Amino acid sequence: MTELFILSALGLMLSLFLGLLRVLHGPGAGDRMLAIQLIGTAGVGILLLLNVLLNQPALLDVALLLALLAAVTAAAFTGQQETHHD
Amino acid sequence: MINTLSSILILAGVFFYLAGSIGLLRLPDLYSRLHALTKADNLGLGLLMAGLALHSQDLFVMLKLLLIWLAVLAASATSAHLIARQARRQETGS
Amino acid sequence: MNTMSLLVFDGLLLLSIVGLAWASLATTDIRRGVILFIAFGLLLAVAWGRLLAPDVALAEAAIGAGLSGALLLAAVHRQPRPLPPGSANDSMNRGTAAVSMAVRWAVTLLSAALAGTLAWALLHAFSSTPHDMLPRAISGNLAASGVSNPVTAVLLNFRAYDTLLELAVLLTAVLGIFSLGQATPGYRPAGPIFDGLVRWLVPVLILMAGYLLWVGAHAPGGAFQAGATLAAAGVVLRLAGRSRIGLPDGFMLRIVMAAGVGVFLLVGLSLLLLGRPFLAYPPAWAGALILLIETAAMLSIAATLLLAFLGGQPESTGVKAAANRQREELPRC
Amino acid sequence: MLTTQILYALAGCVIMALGLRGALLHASLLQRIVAINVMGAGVFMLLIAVAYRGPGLPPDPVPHALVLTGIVVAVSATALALALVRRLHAEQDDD
Repeated sequence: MTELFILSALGLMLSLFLGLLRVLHGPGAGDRMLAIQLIGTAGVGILLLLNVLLNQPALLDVALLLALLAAVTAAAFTGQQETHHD
Repeated sequence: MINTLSSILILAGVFFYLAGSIGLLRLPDLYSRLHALTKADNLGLGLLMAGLALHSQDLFVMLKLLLIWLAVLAASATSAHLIARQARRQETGS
Repeated sequence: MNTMSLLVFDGLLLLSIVGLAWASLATTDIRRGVILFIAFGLLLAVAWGRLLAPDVALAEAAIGAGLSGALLLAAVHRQPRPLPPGSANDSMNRGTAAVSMAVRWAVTLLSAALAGTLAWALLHAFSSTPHDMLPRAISGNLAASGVSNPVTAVLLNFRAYDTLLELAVLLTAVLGIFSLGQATPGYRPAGPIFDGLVRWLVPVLILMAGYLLWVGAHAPGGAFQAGATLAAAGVVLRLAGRSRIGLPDGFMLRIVMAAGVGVFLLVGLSLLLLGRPFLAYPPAWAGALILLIETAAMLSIAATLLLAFLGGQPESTGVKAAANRQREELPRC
Repeated sequence: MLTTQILYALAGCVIMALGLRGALLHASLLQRIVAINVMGAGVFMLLIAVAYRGPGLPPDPVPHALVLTGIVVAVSATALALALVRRLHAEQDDD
């Protein structure tokens, strides 16, 4: 089983790496943000595998926190602040 | 038996992840990428979760995994919507 | 096979992290730089998990994903539209032409030399006998600390002085931000889809903060992670365009801001009165005292981080008088 | 000597140097702030790598505590710096 987990983590890392290429290339900011979304989901998956692999149950909490906050970046990216006094 | 099933689920999950990122790289425009990606990574994470839940056989862990998956589903649907709306807005130039 | 695959994993992770650090600084398009920096933060959380530092990974996840990204993106939006590269009269880029090629090379060499020296010193330290005096002292005294999570024991007991001063630093930073003017304007109300997410996300984040505070005594978690999570809940509310984001008004806000430092000091001084050294808890009470301090610290940290995200004094009752006074002094702010 | 520890520590040094170079060379204040954060992350990685003692052993908690508070302080300092930049722009607009 251990081998399977390591190989899967490696597979997800590869997926994350491919997503990074899209972050670097863009071309638009929307494409970059979309790729950030993929990186976040892949990061969650990697943390879940590391949680079993390294026997660190707390990494489940880290994955949960990342999952809960996954939409914050997109919201901050698209959200518009009111323009008043200046 | 359970180990085999869990391994198959995990590997299938990894496959969908990879398919999603290849789609992200190869597909021609933002909207088709959006479509492919949200499906692929949600399915990938879902299968991975199912495999890990089977492997753990701990009810508390399973519940946490389920919560993580639901959170990612909701977040990715919301972000995809926000990003698409923003892109559309910029195209129409308003 | 296993070690080899794990090595490849580490290599790929580090390549991505270093590559992102480079790429986020190599560009002059600040928006691109900030997005790359956010990806960098996500990968750091994975790296901390890989290096068996889940306490740090929790803080990185809450702050990297919830706070600093939103903070920087808001600053980018406020930025005047980027001028095409090469235009010199942009006030932000006024220095570009002045930095000559020679200076560039000198700075690059200097940075490389510094990194090289540091790396050399580290390799030297790693190859000598491992230093495990401190970790051993900690695990030896953990039973008397009142908690079983060693990181919490260090933060709230063995090095409680540091944490007290840390909280004072946070308070000072927010007072500095307050002195610079009013909060940035709020966000426009979000559409129904994001609003629907916010409706259940905020309660779940608050629960999560409570869980992290409680679990911190015996597993990764604690006041810093809980406070950052609570602050992230406020950030979510603000991004959704809500006018009330969970911060109390006026005087109450000041109390919450100072609660962490205040309770910490009160506990320390009470111990002095009882004839013990400052912040040296009696072992039987340590667990309860730590939880008390951590609860106050969590609230203070959450309020401070949220105020930091606001970027100035909130326009609420009580504080408003001070804000008005300031507006009179600074007519255009 | 642990390969993992060395790898991450060296990466920390490189990240720190990249951040330092960016902080010194960038003309844009916002990018300098990002650069200082990158530099901090390099130092954090160095500390966490030093704390790592192999897969079977619990890591040293002291650097972890340092980094944990460091992350929170770094984000507050970033917010203070951003507020300063905003004020600076407001003053420049007044001129």
